[in-house]
Amino acid sequence: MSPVNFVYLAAVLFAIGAATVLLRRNAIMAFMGVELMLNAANLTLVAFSRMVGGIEGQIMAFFVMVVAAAEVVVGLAIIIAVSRARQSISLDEPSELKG
Amino acid sequence: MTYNVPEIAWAPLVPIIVVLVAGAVGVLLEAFMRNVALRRVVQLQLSVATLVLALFAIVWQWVAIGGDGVVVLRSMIYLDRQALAWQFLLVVFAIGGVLLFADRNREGEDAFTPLASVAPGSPDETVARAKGLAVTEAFPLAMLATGGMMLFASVNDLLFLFVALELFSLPLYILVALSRRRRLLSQEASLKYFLLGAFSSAIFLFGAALVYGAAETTGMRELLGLYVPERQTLLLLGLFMVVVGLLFKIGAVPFHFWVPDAYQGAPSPVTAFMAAATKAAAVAALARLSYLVLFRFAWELDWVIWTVAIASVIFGTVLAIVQTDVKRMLAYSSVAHAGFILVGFAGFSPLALSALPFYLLTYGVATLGAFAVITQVRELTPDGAAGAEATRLGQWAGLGKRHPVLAGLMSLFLLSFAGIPLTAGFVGKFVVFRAAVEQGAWPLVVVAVLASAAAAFFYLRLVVLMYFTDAPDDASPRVEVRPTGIGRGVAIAAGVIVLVLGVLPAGALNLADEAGVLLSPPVVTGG
Amino acid sequence: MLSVTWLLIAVPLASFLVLMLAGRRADAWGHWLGVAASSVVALIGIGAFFQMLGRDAESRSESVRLFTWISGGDLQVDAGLLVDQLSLTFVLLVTIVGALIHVYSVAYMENDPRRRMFFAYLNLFIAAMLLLVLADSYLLLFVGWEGVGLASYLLIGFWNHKPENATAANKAFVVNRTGDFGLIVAMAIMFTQFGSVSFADVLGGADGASTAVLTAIGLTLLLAATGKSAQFPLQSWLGDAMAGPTPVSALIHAATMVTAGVYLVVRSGAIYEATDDARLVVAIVGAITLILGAIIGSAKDDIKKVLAASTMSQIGYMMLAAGLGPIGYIFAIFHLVTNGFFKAGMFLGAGSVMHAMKDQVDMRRFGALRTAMVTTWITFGLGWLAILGVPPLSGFWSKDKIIELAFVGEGWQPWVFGLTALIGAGITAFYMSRLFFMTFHGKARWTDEQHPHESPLLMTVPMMVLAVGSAFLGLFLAAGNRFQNWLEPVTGTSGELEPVLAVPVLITLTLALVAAGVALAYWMYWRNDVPTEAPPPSLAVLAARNDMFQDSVNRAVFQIPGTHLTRTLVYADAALVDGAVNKQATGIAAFGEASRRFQSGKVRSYALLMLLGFLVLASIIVVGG
Amino acid sequence: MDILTILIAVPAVAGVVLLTVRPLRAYARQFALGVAAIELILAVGMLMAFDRSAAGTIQFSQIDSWIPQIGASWAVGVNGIGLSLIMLAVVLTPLTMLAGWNEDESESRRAQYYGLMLLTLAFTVGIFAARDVFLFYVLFEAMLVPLYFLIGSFGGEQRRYAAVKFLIYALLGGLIMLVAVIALYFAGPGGEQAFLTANLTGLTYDAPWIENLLFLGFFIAFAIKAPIVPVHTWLPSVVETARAGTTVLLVAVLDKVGIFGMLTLVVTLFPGASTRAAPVIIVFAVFTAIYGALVAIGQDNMYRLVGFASVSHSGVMVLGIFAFTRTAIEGATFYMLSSGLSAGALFLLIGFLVKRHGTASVRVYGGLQRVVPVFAGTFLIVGLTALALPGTSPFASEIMVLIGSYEATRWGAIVATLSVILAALYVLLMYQKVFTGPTPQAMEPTTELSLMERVVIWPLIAAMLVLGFVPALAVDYFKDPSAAIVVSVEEAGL
Repeated sequence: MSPVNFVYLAAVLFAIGAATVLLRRNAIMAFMGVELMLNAANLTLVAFSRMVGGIEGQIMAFFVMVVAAAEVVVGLAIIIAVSRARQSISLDEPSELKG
Repeated sequence: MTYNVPEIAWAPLVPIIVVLVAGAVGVLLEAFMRNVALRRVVQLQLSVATLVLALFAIVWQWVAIGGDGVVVLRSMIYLDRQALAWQFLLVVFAIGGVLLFADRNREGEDAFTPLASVAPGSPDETVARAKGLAVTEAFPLAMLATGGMMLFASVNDLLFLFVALELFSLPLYILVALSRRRRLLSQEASLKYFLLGAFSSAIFLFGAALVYGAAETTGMRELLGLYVPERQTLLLLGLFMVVVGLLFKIGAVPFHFWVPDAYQGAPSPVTAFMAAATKAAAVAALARLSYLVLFRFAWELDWVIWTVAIASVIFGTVLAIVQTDVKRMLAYSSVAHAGFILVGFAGFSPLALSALPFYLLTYGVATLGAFAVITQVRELTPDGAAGAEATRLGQWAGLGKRHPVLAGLMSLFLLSFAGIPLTAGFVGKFVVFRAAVEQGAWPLVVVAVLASAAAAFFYLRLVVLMYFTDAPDDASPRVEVRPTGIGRGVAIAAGVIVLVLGVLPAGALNLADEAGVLLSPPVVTGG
Repeated sequence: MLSVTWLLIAVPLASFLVLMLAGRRADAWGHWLGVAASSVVALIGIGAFFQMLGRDAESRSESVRLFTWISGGDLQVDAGLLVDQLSLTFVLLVTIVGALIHVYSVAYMENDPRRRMFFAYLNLFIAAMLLLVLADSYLLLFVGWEGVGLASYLLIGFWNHKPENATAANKAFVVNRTGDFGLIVAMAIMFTQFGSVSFADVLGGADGASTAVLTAIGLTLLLAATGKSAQFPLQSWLGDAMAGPTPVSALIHAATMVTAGVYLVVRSGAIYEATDDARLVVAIVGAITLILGAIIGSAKDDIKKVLAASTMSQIGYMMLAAGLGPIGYIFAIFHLVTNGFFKAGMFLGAGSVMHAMKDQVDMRRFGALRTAMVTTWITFGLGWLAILGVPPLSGFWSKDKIIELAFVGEGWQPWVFGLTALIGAGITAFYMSRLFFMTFHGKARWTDEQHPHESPLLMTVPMMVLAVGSAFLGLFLAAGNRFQNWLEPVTGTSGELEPVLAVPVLITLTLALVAAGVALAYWMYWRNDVPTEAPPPSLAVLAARNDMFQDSVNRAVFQIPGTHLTRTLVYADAALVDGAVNKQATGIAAFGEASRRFQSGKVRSYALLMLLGFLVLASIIVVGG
Repeated sequence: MDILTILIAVPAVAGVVLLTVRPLRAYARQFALGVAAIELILAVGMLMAFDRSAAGTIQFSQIDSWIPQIGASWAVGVNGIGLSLIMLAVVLTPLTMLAGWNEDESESRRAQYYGLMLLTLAFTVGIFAARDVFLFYVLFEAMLVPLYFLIGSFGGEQRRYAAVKFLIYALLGGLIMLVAVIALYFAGPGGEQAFLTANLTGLTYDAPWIENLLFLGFFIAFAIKAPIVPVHTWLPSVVETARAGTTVLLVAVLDKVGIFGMLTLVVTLFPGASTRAAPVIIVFAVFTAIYGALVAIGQDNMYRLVGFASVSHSGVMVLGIFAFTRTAIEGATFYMLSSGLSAGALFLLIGFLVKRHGTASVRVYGGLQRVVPVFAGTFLIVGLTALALPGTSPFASEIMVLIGSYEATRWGAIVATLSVILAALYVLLMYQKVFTGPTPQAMEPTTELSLMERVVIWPLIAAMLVLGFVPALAVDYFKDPSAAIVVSVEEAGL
């Protein structure tokens, strides 16, 4: 199987991730969509790395994983703080800042 | 496969390392120092000392590396005076920001919640307040963010850029959530900022991955030499997505939606730091990317820059006009400023490389000063203590009569934002517009100046309120200026800088000219 | 004396300044200072006259350069005086009549608390009028020209606590300004054409200029002249100007200032010489005005307004004459001088009557004043006979000569102008006799509490002097063609002129018409009782009473559209020009409010909009790239 | 330091000191007047030292490096025109200070007012002296700040609206000019003295449209400032509400910056484009002359009336400049001075009236001549100068413009001359309504012109009369500069 197919898969995953962010009201789910986008990028990196024959892409994928992990920590912390304060994790509800 | 352990020239990295190490030490301090009051003092002193040290280090490197710059880490990090100039700016903004973080009012309250983990308005919060807790994590977070930004302004590799992006973004997300008052808003702002930030950095990353696929490298200097012409579309798409990620951080339309909400919700010292520094870091990265890579695709990308620039100045301006909250108004003004900044990129004039740092310096200093003023204008609680910041525009009425110095400084910053001559903002606008006009982008400049004439309206509205309107007698809650030592110091210092840069900018422009060079890309060919 | 001509202007000007600046302190002696100043200039004028008489006719003209006035770019104008026979004629008229009226005014204005100011203004007028006639360039003439306008404005509005007087003053100034517009344009054309506005350069260069240019200059100068001399179509202000104190009417609005237009035309003779069209228009304007003034004069009941209409009409004669060429110039000026005397005399007489009748001006309330005011009756009567042109009084020598000249020429012109002048003479006889009879003869129509009495000597002596002038000046000047010989070096000569009708025939016709006019007036206003209230007028009389509806016309053509125009503009300026700006501001604000909706506060919509923006920009790349 | 730098620095420093040093507040008036007097003495000294036979060349020139990176220099110097306008500014400033002497207000506000006045003076002198386009621009725009505060802080009800409107208008023009300034840099020789006026004169452009656009950029800014229709509406709004002293400086001196800019920057730098644009501009100028006068006639508020009158006068001046004949240009320059004196005196007098009765609406007044004859007389004389009565300096200047421009534009000159008639209407109607007719009860207690007020007004009248009879006193300073302008335009036209 040609690695280029993985790129297409990654693109699809990226789109699904983006759609999740746009469509899901649940903050956790939207956040997962972002993670999916990051991982789609990761997959792309790896796939291209394979196509090119270098290893930089694969190394970078590790970096991205680490960063994504850190992001999860921060993100969940914020979501938890919000849910504590509001007893809700709907993304639409906190909308006092507007206009 | 063999691995060459990369040779690293450590010396040029000293400023960044110092700051990041201080951040790490700060985190350790959080873990091990139990005495809140002492911890706060130590954190503050550590941060400021480190930043000042970094400042010296930058100057030392500025002298040391000369006009050409040095390779620090293979294709990842090259250091040149352009990078050092941006680092310098960032450290200056960080010093201002950190000082504002430390600012406390008469009741000993700073801008941060005593304990971020408790729910707003809960009994726990009262307890935490009573115990005199404080979120001293703000300092190490700020150091980490600063370090990340300095890196962001210096690296030459798109993926590394992503890492730096996250490094400075994540602390900011947290800082935004830490407001002492109006915590719900603060958390809401943080959540939005985080989600959109993560969203955009995913786009950025995906773009970087596509570039990797198209050029087999993510090093900016190598890109043009290595990319395969057949894959130009892929490369262009990837670069575009990277640019979008950067435009998000700059806060340009249509990627600006986080700006007003985050600016308004965040504690004002954080807003000040964030507004000044984030924009500078992002512009630094965009400048680097532009002059190493994008200029080759000027034909395609000019359209984007023009569109985004025009949209930013127009939407930023008209939206600022209808705002009723000072912080939100300044947020939209920062969107408009993003547009002015992008005007400098039109046509990729070499002049922009020196114009942009100068512009960001003027903008950042004025922003710090303006928010320093905002932190001092307070609603009074019924017992006469300083309460929340009075950010509704109407609450500023008559301030000029009661506090001429403060109001005068605020007016100065607003005039600088508006680009009135003899303030720093004018010189900044001048050099940026000059860069655009040099490349024949004068119609864009005309649009920008027309918008800035309209923008003057809302800056002046605040001046009108402060000077030409009498305060209503029965305002409830009462609004009073509660000058704080540090806040006033920062505002005055910013005011002096704004004036000096406005009247006698020759020295600073000289430095900016020297910074207007990028380490020229080595021509790398073949696979 | 010629070398100190500048004193003619300086002395009254200095007196004016002293009277203005001294304030109330000068109330006690101010009027005598005014009289002294005007007398001194009269003496200087007479001295200069005799000095000039002592020279040859050719070397009588003299220029006195005082200082460089305006030197801007190519425009070089010196403050310089031109003393020649023409200007000296005016100097004499102005200073002598002026001095007499000053004396008269001492008594006439005795009870006015602002008498000092009155004399200050009179002196200002004398200074300006003398500058007007002595100037050696159009621009300097213009200074005097506007100066007399200012003095006239001040004096008409002397009692401006009455709104109508203030309005009359404004009207006079503005209508005059309309004429001045012509003078400025004329100077602009001259400057472009000749590079100068001095008489010497312009009149000397007139030969070399194209007819079109000269016609343009001639017509614009005529516009200026019509304004100042109350000629058609700018005649409307003169009637209202009678709101000023009577000596003012005598001095400014009868004898001197209003004749400045004639002076201008005569002075610019070289230009009119070269352009038949402009000259014809001058004659037409004169003809129209002389009839118009005469008709209006026949219907008015206000004694001063009749005299004002008569002034208009007489100046119409002068204009008509001036439109006939060099010989006409001479008799225009001749008539101007005689008219200056008899008209001033009659005005002073009217003032004397008003003085006696407690400022009553309605002739229907007079009658049979002959016995009460004998001196006034005699002096007025001499003036009346003079203006009628009864030989050998002054008017006969000047006016009848103009009628004669009007019949000179070819084609339709002599018939139209001649008959107009002839008929005008008849109507003049009618309305002047009407005035005279209604005032001094017939039944007394005044009430008992009015005790008509003769005026004091200070008033009657000037009237007597003027009456003597009215009676004999014409004969004196006409004898041996004295006046003609005096002026010819300035105006030039034209050959022997033959009217289309024989001169004796014309004289007979004129006298017959005059007699008819007098007879008619006698029948209507002496023999028959004059009703104290004006009878319901026929349409013609109504028209005449209303100054031939000149104000209505002005109102309909200028004032009402003008008011509407300014109102519309004021409104448009606020609503449209300024409104557009404010609209823009509201538009921007509305746009801002609309844009606000995108910032909905919902983070998912932010993400969506970002993505949409992303796609739009991407498509821009695709399309643009 | 050179004299011009001192002339700029003295009021600037004094203004800042007055605004910031608290103890000085009690003596704000005396201090400010003293500074203005020193300034006047210095300026008179400069006038004495000025070599009139070389009025066309720049004298007292000083060129120092300022911001070499962008080609800006601290370059000051004056020719006859600049010198005259500086004199106008330094003469009017102390008089306006005196005029507001007895204003009833708190010490701090008073200090603010006089401090801002001094700052404005500094900027004004700087603008008239600037020989560097960048410096000119900077001062031109920065001056808006003190003016903005002067208008917005002191005056009537609508002052906030007026101040913002003023600023937005001025900024709009100024910012468009900024684009042209920047573009001019690239059209010029570049380098560290790129913006010196001398280095930017006589440039050749790649294409006419470039020069045309640059011209337009500068012209719009000056047209707004001058102002000419249709960008004039800020002026009536401002004069209606601002304090008389502010108005005097604004209309009598600062508006002249617009005309001055057209004369010494627009026409000098872009003679080719100026020639091309002249027919259109003349249409605007003439329209302005008539329009301003017509609208003035319909005004009830005296400040607005005089404001529109000065709009009308601006039209005449612009006509004079763009007629490109020596006579007209000298006339327009002279008119700047004359109309400055005349409008200034008129505004001051109206200010005195308003101080007595609290309104500038003519409807309220009437019959004042009987009560206060000296006031009435003074008002009338000043009014007559405004309608350009011969013998006064406005006449001499106006006639030079009208006569001088006929050659270039026959119909333009003729139509503009109509404004002479209209001027009589608006001035005399105002006088009639305020001073003649029966005296209403409320007007009876009006006080006569005070000694202080006479000291302020009468010198202005005297100056106008002297200049009216001996215009050469002023015009000699304009001859050579005007001739140079005409020559440059003619050369460009060839």
